[in-house]
Amino acid sequence: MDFLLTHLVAKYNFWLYIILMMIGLYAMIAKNNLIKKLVGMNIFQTAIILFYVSIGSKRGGTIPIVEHIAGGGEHAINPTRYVNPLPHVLMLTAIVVSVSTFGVALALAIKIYQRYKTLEEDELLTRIRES
Amino acid sequence: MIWQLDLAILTLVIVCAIAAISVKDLLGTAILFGAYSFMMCLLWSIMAAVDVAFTEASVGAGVSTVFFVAAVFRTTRRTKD
Amino acid sequence: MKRLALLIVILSGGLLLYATKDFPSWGDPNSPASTHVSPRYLEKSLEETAVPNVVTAVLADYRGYDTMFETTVIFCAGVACFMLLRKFEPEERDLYYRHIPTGLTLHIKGEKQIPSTSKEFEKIDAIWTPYDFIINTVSRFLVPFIQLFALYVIAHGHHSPGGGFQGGVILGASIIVLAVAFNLRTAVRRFGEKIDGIMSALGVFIYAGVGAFCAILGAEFLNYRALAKILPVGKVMARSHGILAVEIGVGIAVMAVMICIYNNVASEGKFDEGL
Amino acid sequence: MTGNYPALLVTVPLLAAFVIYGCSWLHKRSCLFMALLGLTIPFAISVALLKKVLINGHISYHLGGWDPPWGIAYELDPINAIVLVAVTTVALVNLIATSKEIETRFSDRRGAFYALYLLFVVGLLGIVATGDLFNLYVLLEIASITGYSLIAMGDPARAPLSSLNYVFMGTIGACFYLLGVGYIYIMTGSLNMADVHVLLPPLYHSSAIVVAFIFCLVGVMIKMGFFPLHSWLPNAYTYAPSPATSLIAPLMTKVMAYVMIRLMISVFSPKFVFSSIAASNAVVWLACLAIVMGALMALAQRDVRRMLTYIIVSEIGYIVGGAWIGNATAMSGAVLHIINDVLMTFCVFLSLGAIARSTKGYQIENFSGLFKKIPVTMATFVVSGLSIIGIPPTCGFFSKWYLILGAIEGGHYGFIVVLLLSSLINIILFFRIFEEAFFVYPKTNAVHTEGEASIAIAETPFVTLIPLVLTAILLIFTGIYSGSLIALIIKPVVSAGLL
Repeated sequence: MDFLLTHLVAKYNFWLYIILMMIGLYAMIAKNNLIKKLVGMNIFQTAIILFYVSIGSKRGGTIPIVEHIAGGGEHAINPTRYVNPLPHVLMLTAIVVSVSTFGVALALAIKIYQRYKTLEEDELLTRIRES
Repeated sequence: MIWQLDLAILTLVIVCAIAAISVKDLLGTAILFGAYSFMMCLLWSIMAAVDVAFTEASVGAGVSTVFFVAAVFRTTRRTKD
Repeated sequence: MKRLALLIVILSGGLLLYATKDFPSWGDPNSPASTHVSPRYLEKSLEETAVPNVVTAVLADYRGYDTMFETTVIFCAGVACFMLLRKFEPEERDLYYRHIPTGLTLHIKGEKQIPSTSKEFEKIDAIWTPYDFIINTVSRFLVPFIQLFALYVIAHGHHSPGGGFQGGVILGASIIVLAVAFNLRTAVRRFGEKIDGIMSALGVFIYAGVGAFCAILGAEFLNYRALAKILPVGKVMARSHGILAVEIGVGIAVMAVMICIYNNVASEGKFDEGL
Repeated sequence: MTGNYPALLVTVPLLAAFVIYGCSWLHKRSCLFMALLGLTIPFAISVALLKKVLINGHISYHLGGWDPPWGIAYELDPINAIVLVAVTTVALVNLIATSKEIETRFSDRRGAFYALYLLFVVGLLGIVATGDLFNLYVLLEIASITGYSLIAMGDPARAPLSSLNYVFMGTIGACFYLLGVGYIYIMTGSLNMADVHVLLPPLYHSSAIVVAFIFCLVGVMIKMGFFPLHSWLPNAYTYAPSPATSLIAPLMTKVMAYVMIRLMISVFSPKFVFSSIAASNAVVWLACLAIVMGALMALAQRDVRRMLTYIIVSEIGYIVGGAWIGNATAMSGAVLHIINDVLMTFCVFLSLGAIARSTKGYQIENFSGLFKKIPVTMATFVVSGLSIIGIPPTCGFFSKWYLILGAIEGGHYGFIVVLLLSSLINIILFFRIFEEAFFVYPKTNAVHTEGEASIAIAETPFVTLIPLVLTAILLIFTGIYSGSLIALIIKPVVSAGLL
């Protein structure tokens, strides 16, 4: 029972990111409000980050900070004891990229609002057509 | 890893994500999105990705939420969907 | 649109689920991702870079080139926000002042302005809520501690989670706290726009400059080992010091950019009143 | 120092961008000079690298002194060396030609503009040179974020919304690419292109790798504006400020097309792409559709700039089609077309930007009588137009020629028909404008109000005109020497990859 549940949770983890990504993608395409689309975009990006972090995890692995062991050499460090650090590094970059895109997109949204006083896509399109 | 906790957080992440895109008030979206980021951060610290979790806590749940609130303050809270 | 969205979502979701079946099982220590490239980082990073936090070692050394561009992305965002939003021409609008001794609020229409030298009046935001004593005091009290913690995070990134990004964001947040608790003008007075712009460029310049300096010293770009020629340390410790130098650069850049984005977004680029 | 050229190529403009932005707060007038310097040096380096690659063959540069699967490496072969030369040339010439407009239009934020301009170039150079899948993503984001903000500085009514749409589409594209890379990583454990290329063959039957390839490809195709995914492109390029359009429109889409070819050849292998995935026919037909739809939509436009953006969509169709036909001739044609298309799209957008100085708008009617007013500028526009149509001495003809040869070899007769058809449509498109500019005179009431002044020659200033004429001459030269370009540079690499 316990094994089944842990296994289920583990599988759940890999599928979760697909669900989250699809929520984000759906929001990006179907939502009408530009800020909502932005939130969708962020959820989409975070889902990918979750996927990468899941790649890095190891059963029974601890955080990737190597302990100082007196006189340590390569014999002292057993890589299976630590989780894979590479996806973490990549995802630090991805988080920073996502916040940068978010900042630029917010600036654009403010610029649009200053001119058209709305953030709804359909209203924006009608106002553009009118002008 | 405590699986009950893991499961609870995983569920909360999805709930927060759906709530963030469906609530009809952008300020609410901002806060829910912050909560979503924070849940994500917890999830990553469970997976032993401490650096990623730290970054997400400071960037995703912290500064982005502030930017978001500032942008909502400068535009509008109302949304049709 | 909703139907189309649902179709795309189901299609790509299905594709992703289909691909998941060939994945190594979750958390498998023998998966290719855990056995091909990453073990070397875990085994050798302490030996080669003298940094116990493997993530920092990989971030700033093995894949330091990525991180340089990551900092550049942040810098781009700051420059982009500045360029898109910043308005230099003051717009004509109503001004609000508070007479400090009496607490009266003045609403001035048109171009007239109270001379900035006057000590009795204080400019306030259009949507002004009276200062909250508790918020003000607590934030004023907290800011130095936040900054101290940020510096710790940057400096201690070699040994514990953290590093330039997190520290930089926290440093930036300390100024943003001021802007939120008091007003934007106070924060801008403490940390001016010009300094902010120069620091954001300076931070990334430190990173890329350290890399270029290594190239000048005759090694590859970003090969901190070359720094041993000018630092009184061995080649391994030179890497550690190189990592510290770039982390400091990252911290400065990220702090400046976070403040720049906040100021521009919160004041629509006018830098007069914020959140 | 010469050993460090691959890194310096990217980092010189990078450092220059930081210095420019820092200095713009202190001394505004020095920005232009530094920007020119920051692009001239990489131009010289890229030429030197091309020479070196042609003499010594493949160059691999290990950044930070770490060996490839662990560190990041730059891989230079003749093809990407020549794409690098094309990118630096276009960036430098465009900066010289449009510097005047930038200085007047963005006078209070020129430091920021130049910084973003240089960072965009940095992004593209890095994308072309890098040998690491994740590094490519980061550089792609640099090029995209700078691209979004440069585009948003255009027409204040439309540009921000177009740019935001580009942000959404571009982010989906970049994320799909990232996801694909993640799938490759989970299956192979490596991010280095050469390493992945070695590790992949045993996994070709795995569904995860197929899905990874599809996601990478779709992501890159969104970024290059391939037909069903092009919706962001026309608006973004139409409303951008003209110095940015003539930088972004020629480079971004073509560099992404190069990335696609690189993914097909040096990450996955042609064997996998053309045999394991039985989709190459479908993609070629999709490319045919892209060509036709691009040409037809261009035909429907009255706005010349918008028309040209649809022509870009159609040109991307050529490249994708050529790459997916799957033989060395067509692939060489596609690579040659990337370079030619960079040059001719650049020339056409640059001359359009110069023309727009003398006209009030971009409608075809605005072009009436322009040959009399600005003969040299219009001549360059005609040369680039002829090149896009594919008239022999210009370079556009030769890449189409190779594409047709490749299509005959591969038996894709539909592609040939479509190619000829779109050339015919291009003839209509451009001769519509030429006719207006050559034979039609400005309406009489306009002449009455403005008198003789409107007929007087008001040629473009020399600082714009000379680069423009040089580009037009370059178009013809590339055309004349395209035989040796193929034989010396492209064919050896492509056939080595395809066999």
